[in-house]
Amino acid sequence: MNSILLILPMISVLIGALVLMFMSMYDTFKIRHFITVSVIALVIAVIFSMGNFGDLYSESLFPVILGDRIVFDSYANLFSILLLVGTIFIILVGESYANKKTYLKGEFYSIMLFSLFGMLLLAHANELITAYIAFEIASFSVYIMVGFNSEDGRRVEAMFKYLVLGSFIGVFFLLGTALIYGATGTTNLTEIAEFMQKSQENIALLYIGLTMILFTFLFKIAAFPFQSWVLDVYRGSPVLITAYMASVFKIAIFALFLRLYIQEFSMIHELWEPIFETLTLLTLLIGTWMALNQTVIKSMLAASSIVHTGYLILAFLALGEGGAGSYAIIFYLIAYLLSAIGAFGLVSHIIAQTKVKITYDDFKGLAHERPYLAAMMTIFLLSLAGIPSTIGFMGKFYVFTEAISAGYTLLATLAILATMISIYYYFKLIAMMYFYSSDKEIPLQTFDDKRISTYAIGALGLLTIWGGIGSIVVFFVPIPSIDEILVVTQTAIASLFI
Amino acid sequence: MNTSLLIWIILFPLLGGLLNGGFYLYHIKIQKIPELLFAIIGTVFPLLAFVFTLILFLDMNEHGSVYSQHLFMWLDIDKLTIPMQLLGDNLSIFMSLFVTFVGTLIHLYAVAYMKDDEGFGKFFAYFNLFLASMLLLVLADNPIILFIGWEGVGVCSYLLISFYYKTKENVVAGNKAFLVNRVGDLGFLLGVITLFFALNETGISFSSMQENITLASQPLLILSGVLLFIGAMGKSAQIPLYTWLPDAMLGPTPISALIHAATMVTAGVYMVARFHFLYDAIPGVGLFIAYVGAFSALFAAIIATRQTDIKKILAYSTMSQLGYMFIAVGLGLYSSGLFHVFTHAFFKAMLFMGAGGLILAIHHEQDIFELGKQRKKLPIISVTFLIGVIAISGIPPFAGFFSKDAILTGAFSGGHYLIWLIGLFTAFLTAFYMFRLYFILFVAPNEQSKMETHKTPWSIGIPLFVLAIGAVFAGFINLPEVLGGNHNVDTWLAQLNSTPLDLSHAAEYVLIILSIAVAASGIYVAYKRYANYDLSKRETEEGLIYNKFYVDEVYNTIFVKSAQRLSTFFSDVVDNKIIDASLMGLSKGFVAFGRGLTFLQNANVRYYAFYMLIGMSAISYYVYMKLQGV
Amino acid sequence: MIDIFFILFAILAIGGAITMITAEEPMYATLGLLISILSVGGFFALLNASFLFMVQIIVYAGAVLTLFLFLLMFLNIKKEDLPHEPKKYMLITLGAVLMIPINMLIFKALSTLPNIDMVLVESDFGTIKALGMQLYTEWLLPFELISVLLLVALIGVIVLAKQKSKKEIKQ
Amino acid sequence: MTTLLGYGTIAIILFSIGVIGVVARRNIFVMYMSIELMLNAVNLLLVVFSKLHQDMDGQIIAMMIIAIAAAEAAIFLTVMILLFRSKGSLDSDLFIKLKPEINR
Amino acid sequence: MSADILSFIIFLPAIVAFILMITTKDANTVRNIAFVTTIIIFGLVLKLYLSFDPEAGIQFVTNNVWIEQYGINYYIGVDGFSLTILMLIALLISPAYLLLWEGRTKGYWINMLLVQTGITGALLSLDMVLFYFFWETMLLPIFLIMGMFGTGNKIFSTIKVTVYTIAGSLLMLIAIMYLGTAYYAEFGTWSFAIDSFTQISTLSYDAKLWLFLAFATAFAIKIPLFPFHTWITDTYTNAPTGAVFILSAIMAKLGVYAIVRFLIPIFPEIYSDFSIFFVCIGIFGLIYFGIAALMQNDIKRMFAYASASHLSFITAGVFSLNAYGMSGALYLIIAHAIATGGLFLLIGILHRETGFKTISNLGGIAKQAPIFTVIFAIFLFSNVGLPGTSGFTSELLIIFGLYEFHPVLGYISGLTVLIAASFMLWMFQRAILQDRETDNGKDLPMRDLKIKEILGLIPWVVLIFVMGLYPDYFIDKFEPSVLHYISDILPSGATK
Repeated sequence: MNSILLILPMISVLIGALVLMFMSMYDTFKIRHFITVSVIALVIAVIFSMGNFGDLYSESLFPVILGDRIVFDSYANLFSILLLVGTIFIILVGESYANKKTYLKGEFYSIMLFSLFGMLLLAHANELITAYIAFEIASFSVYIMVGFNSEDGRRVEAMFKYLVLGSFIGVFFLLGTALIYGATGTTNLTEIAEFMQKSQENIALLYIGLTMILFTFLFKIAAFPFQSWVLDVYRGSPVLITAYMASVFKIAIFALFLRLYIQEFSMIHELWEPIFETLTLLTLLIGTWMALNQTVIKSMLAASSIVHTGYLILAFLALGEGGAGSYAIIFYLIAYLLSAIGAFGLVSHIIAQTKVKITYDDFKGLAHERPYLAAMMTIFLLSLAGIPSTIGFMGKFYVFTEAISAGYTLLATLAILATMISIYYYFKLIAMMYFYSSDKEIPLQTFDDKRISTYAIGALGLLTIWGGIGSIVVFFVPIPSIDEILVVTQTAIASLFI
Repeated sequence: MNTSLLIWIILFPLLGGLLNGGFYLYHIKIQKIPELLFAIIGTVFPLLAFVFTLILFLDMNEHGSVYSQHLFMWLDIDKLTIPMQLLGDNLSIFMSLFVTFVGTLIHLYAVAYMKDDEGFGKFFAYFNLFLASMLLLVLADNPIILFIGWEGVGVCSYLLISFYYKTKENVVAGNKAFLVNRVGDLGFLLGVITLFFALNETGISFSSMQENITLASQPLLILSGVLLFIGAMGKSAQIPLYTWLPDAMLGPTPISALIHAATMVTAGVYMVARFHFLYDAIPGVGLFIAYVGAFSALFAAIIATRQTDIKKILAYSTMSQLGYMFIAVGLGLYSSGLFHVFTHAFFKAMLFMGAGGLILAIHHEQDIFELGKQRKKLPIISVTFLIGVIAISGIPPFAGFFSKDAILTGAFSGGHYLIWLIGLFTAFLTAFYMFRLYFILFVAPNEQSKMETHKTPWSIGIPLFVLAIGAVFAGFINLPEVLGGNHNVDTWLAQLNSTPLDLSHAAEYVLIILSIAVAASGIYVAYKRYANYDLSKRETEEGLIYNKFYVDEVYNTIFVKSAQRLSTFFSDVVDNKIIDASLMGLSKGFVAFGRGLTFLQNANVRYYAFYMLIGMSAISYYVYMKLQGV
Repeated sequence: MIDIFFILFAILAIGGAITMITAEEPMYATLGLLISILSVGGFFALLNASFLFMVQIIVYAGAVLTLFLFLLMFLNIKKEDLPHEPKKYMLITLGAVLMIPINMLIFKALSTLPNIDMVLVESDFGTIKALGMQLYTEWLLPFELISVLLLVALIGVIVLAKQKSKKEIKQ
Repeated sequence: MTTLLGYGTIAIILFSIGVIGVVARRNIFVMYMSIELMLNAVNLLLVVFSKLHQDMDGQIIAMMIIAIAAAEAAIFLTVMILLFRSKGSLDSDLFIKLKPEINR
Repeated sequence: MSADILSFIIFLPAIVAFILMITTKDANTVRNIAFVTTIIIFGLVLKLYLSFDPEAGIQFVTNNVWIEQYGINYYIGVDGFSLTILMLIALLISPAYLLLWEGRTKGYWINMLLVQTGITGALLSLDMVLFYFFWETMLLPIFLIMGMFGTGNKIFSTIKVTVYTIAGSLLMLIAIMYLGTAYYAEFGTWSFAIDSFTQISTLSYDAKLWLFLAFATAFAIKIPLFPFHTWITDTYTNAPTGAVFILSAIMAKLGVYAIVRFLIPIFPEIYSDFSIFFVCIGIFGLIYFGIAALMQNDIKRMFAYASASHLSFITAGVFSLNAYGMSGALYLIIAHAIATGGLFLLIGILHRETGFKTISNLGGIAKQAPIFTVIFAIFLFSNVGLPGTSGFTSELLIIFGLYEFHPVLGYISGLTVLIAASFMLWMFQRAILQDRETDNGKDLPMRDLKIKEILGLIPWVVLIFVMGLYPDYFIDKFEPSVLHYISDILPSGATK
């Protein structure tokens, strides 16, 4: 295996970021140039990643230079592809938004690629400090992107909140790292795992350190009681960034934590199980309660992302020895990635053209004005709600099946109840789009829907449906089965144990 | 003889009904069709049915055979095998003979009566269907097929009663008839089912049931017997399910005649006779039936004495006569009961037709006092009416006398003296109210109206004439031995094992004379009271009897009103206020609680950090406790 | 000797920290933090981390905190603009109570380690050379990544600030 | 006294004070400085462990944390300037524009 | 015949719908093509029906891998039960297209086509996940139709019914997943096929009971049974005719079908142990809904209760543990679907023409629209259970079944004869027959049925009588399946 190939995706993203940075110095470049360049960089990265897609491998490249700080394995490869594809979609879907919001100038894409670089690193990280730095690269970029339009008080406020809380909780990560270092004398994940296997000495210290790291994780995925920032920050950010945070960033966080958890699973699971159980329950509850009462779509989607966090924690519970159930999480993440980018991106597409704050009422009559967008939104909402024939259902199905299989029947039932309630707030939006006539005073504008964003949204919609239907219609149209995803996932998990 | 004739007896009227219905729809939707076509279709098909029945009857009379025609398997599940099979034995041929005969006549009558009615074709369609259903009922081989006819008769009567559907009362009466009948149907159905399972699911045809009747336990038999009788109560208007019958008079007169005289109401009697093997096994229930019949007879007769609507009086008299029939079948005197059915068909049909002619002549007036006032010269009708009245009052040698006397004698000979007494008293009342009717309509002095002659159409005249002959002479068919007769009907219906008479001839003579005397005294009282009645002075319209003992009102309160109240309670209180409100309240409460929680989301970053700290603190505490042992 | 320094630094560090969280004026708070940071630097020195001690003094106390002070002066916050915080001490108490379990936990964690005496020893442990050797071999990647991080922060600050300047021009 | 636990205690206390500062103070500036204090506490801990293990890694990590803190400071200070410009104050209770709109 | 004919039947509407969605905008074209599609499906189903061998169990099986990881297969097939209902669906849907006047936009017809795919798919699925997949999918088009074309407080009721039914089906989903994991735990491979679930032997009685209840709740909401019925009144009142038609005539029946298809084979002991409970609920519902229907002023609301009443009765029949009751229930499913479906379509026309759907405002219809009235009456009497119509045969069988189950319950269930008749006829009298009592008896603007509408209804009218007069032919198609259930699957002794 060509070891250069493995590192190329990250390099190309970084180069892309730098190129964009330099481009932003010149005013002659328009937004579309930035979009083109960033997409090209990302596509190149995807192509490089695809070279090893599906293979089972785990390599530590250039040990002298990289010092085993990052590891290249199928697992990282899978997550890299997810992150890259997710970002490509974000950029493409946000095309019309970026064109309208002139403040999203060149540096924006540079920073986005920097953050993506950080996230890719996070997926590859095999060491806590490297992970933390990668984590901070990604976070800082996101902070900046949130507050990119510093003239808008709400953006700055959102950025500030995210920054304060993020830094605050970040220190706990460092504290945890310090404690782990104190216990084991190393911060390398593989070595920590080995340490755990062979020695019972200082094990409590290690546990405590990991628990501190858990806090950060819980904060980033917005589990109860670390969820409060989500509503404010998601709402205060440009909707494109909201999509980015909700989907891509979340995956990156999971990439790291899942690696950590699967490797350390056998020891720490017993300790954390009650924590996860309680948090699942409370996260689901609080998310549901919040989502039920929102009037702004972005807030509703934000609150519902808390509910989805609840399902993911449930999936964590059901992980099982050796990460047997981890494909449920990964599949769910993919499902959520597609649906969330779709939903947020679509909102961004609409915001770009109507300049409204997008409450439920603003969606009234969308189906009559722009049936295509309404249909796509419906698909994404159905996927989020977990209605069959969308990928969201499959994701939920795997998560709940694994949960039941692992013996958490009651929790799974409660999660299903949350799903049931979620039907209400998702379907309310569908109802708004389809069942009301538009009450806007403005005469019906003719929108230009023949543009990149809409095609990207369409592609997302197709993927969402394909993920839900899979090979069920295989005898009519030969398309790859969604089983492939599960196989790849299993390979990825297996590569952690090489 | 080809047994496939049986089905044609049913098919002819059915075909007539369908043709008429189709033509009628064509008539109203696309193009007008002359009434003649409907009239021809409507009368010819019943006539054909009658002819076929007659052929069968004659054949049967000659060879003494029993016909059975298996058409197709209607239903076959597990042990329940219900063939669509027709049975032409003595009983059913006897019934169908006079059903088709009287039916044909009534059809003929209706041609004139319904003339120029916009629903002419529809009427004949319903009518033929009715006849078809009735014949299916009569010819059925098993109770389920019988039930198809039974209900078909019910629905046709519903359609006919609410024939003039635009006025509310008619439809309400139709509904009432249907629903009260349905109560009976329920009983019938449950009775059949009980019997079927009581006989260990051995079979459902009448013949197999008769064979296996010994398999069943007595309580189940009694239960099914009673339930079946409830069916008969509904159809034959016995206490307590009689209320529909008087209201049913709102339909066109031929309907009343057909429904009430010859066919539908006698279905109950026929059915009990059909199940004679069952009732033979449970004599107690038979006695119960007899008492119900007796009281119904008395009750209806009492009410009839004070009614003013001509058709209602006839309706109550029908109910009363049906009471007699049930006395007969209840006491095991099946052939006498059926004989009474037979004679009653003639004179009651005739009375109804006469009343119809009268009503038609005097512009749809039904109040007897008004009719008396506006009297016209109607020679045919007045004569036939008189014949009918005499016949029903039980004056020999008219038909009613023989059949009624056979029943009373039978009751006396069986030792059921109370029933006998009631029957006798009812006979007195019958004579009284029928002659009251007659006197008021035709005899009482009438000053206002000029007596102009009203021409009676031939198609009304012929049936009346034919029926009048029947009313006069039909009784001789089953002349009792004591009067030198030879029990033709009893012999024909020997399969029913009627209870034989056990009386000396002397006693019979005494009874005959007694009943004649009672009828005569009834006539005398009526004569004294009404022969010179002042028509301008109406009888008082108050009192328990005039208001039919307030039974309708009581039923209305107990069943209808309470059901309505219960309905409102269910849908408004239980559904809306309890179930739905609790569910919606629960969900609203859930949402509201979440809304209350949004105060936590106060957008103040310090608080957010604080929540996080609380969470971390709690988790740390938990981890601390958990790690105590490590 | 070391004990004395230790106690001194401890008092200064904690005292500075307490000053920081209780002081009304940001200036005093910054000074409190400065003292605290310097004392931590002192601890570094006591723990043989001589290079880190230098970094702490120069970078942290010297550069970062000077930046803070500069900022404070730049903003020129007046006394009446300062947030009025009547419940400050109550909240501090509450926070302290909530910290108890976390502290207990960390303390418990520490107590599992061998409680060795951290005496000052003369060796090349913590010197620039030793540190540099490791930093540029084993820790090269994180070290380079920090440059990316700083770059991002740099771009960010420029972007955020540039916008503001444009606004000023408009005015 | 200069044992591991001694240093540890100091670190814990500093860390706690930092946390309390974030939670209890309304002044954004102080909040930020509390975070810095927390970082310092972690650094102290790391250096102690470094000494414990006789391993330079701890110190290197601490150094990196200082660098990260510097980067953080840059952004933080910018944000503070932006915040101060919008409201003329650094009271965190003033920045509550993003309170969710609730359907009442 | 190709084994994939079932797949073709399932997916043809969806494919046509998607093609129509992107090709044309003209509502009439869409409607015509949709109609032709349903006719084609009807033809295929008819062919299937005639070539079906009742004795041979499940036929025309397609079993493809869908999600290998979890052993979820695209597993469809047809037996006597499903074939009968498949025939029913095919028969109901095409004529309904002739009578649904609401579809003035293309979305309506596309959704109707999608519903058909969902319904047929759910009907033919032999894999639980696949079943769930279709079971939920079929709700969405209905959701859209109801919300877009409904009247009154349509949005509230639409969301209410959606949340209600999805709540039920999610409980079922949990149960399905639980069974799947139980199978996995026992056999080491994943499978969600029904025949796999029947082999599970490790579940405790309590666990089975809970699972049974989860399933039963899902189906009970769909049917609906007391006390899960409160959605129907709002829904039926506000929903457009097409949605009500589908909901009442088909979807509710699928609930009953699902009980037979899934609950009996998977939980035979629970089914027989708790049948008394369900029979009681069914009979209670029969009476309760029947009485509640009596005083409804809104005609659709009344039919909502009427429908619930009948369906409760059907449920009672299904749980009667014997061939009579089960066959009767299945037969009543068909009979009731045709009669109620027809009635709802007619009421839809009535509502559109007159603008009223409250009984007190209606009246005098009969004289203006005689053919309408005749057909209405036929459906009505079939619903009432008049002998000679399909309704009677089935009610008779159910009463037989319930009597065998328990005589007292059999007697009580007989009340159906009375209850349905009372409110139906009263409604018929006030709304259709007698002259209006409001507005000084002024006539309502009511037209009679058009030729194409009559053509649409004629097959049903004929079928009502054919099924009433010659039921044995139809029953023979599914009787072997019923007997298979009764004698092979249920534990011996359950049937006394």
